[in-house]
Amino acid sequence: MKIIYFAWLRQKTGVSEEDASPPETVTDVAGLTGWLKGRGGGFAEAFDDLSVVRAAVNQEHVGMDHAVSAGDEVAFFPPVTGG
Amino acid sequence: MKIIYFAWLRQKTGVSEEDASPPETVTDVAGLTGWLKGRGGGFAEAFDDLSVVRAAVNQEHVGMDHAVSAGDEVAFFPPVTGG
Amino acid sequence: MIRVQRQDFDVGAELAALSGDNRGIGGVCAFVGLVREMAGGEPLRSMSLEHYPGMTEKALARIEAEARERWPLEETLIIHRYGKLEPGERIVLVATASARRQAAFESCNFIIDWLKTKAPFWKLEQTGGGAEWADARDSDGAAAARWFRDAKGKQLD
Amino acid sequence: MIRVQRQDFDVGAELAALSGDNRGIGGVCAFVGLVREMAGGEPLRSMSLEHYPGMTEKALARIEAEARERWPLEETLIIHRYGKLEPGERIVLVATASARRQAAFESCNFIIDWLKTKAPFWKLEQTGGGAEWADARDSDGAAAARWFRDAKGKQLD
Repeated sequence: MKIIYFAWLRQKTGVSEEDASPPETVTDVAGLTGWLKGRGGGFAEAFDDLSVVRAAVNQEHVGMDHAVSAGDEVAFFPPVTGG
Repeated sequence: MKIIYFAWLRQKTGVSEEDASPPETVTDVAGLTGWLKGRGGGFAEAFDDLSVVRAAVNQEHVGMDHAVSAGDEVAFFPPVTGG
Repeated sequence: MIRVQRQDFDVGAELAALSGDNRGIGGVCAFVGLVREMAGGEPLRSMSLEHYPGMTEKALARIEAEARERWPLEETLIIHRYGKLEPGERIVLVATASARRQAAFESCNFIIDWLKTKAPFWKLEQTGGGAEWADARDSDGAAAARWFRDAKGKQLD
Repeated sequence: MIRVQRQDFDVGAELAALSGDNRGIGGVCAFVGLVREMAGGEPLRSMSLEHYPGMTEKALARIEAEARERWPLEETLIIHRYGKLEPGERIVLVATASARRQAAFESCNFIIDWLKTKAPFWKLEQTGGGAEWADARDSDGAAAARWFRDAKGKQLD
């Protein structure tokens, strides 16, 4: 699973992109954030308040209950501020 | 009184601009159209259907009951179609 | 700013001049009206735009002032052409600049809607069937009427 | 058409290319977003726009397609820049062309409203106090929400 971080999530985690293999118990976005938070440090900080975290799976906006699996590209970012 | 005609009112009357001296009984725009219509010919035709005639006095849109007097610039034209 | 002119205008240059050095502008909304190739179901060869010199400028300045009263605008521009125009040619440019985009959109839309019913221009359309004065559209009256009430609910003429 | 690019764009040239030879266009509505000099009450030195390559293009293409489904549009254009930008610089251009002006206005407004809440861009603002990620505005969410129901009253995400 490819995981990408943008804006302050990238800064807090210190990672812009990684290949990760979460355990089989991680089946949705919420589960993934929990697993990442469990790493502690900047990851715990980045995923501390999920109300300001948005996710995309395979480049589509999704909710926290959206399924994730091994081949997916998952991105985490704050609410968008373009335009 | 200066009277100006635009678009098909100019074409029907055959006049683009004239200096006119209507009688003192002409006190408003409606009265003026009646007097002009009384000239017959193209003028009668131009002012036959007042629902498609608009007026300005001193370069301001006005209603048919607006006063007119000797020193005014009065214009007659169809509903506008710019833009 | 108001301009009534026979010649064409350069949209990019006009918009760049509109913003100028004003760093308080967050959004510019522009509308460009073009001559369509069809007029009342018939192919249009050309049109002639007649106007009322003097009153035109007054009417446009009043519409611009009304827009500036209703919305917090940094800059406004109305350019309207007259004379002979062919399909594809630019007729009018309205541009409004504001800190906020919604003010720019609404005021630009307001100006073109009011211009369509209040600025003294008349189109003579030349088709294969001859020359005809364009009819005012009911939809233009309805579009202008949307803006008849100001923020305080006061009826405006 | 969608373009995501670091470099500036020429509004006049883009709008001329948008209309091209399409004589069915009666009106073009354009919105240009500019970098304002103030950010959260402090003078802005510059901003850096980060985006999600790949997803950005998909998101913009989907917004454009949605606009074309909702309004009878002849042409559409979205150009969005990324990278470092200074006050006064252009960020985004949205332009829509239609036979009718109201379709052009509404669709252009719709595209920028949806872009503001759906396109994956993030602004890092540099002021005298340091660099801060811009907060999403509630007003942008409200602006986007105005368009959540389509003509058939179907709820859209």
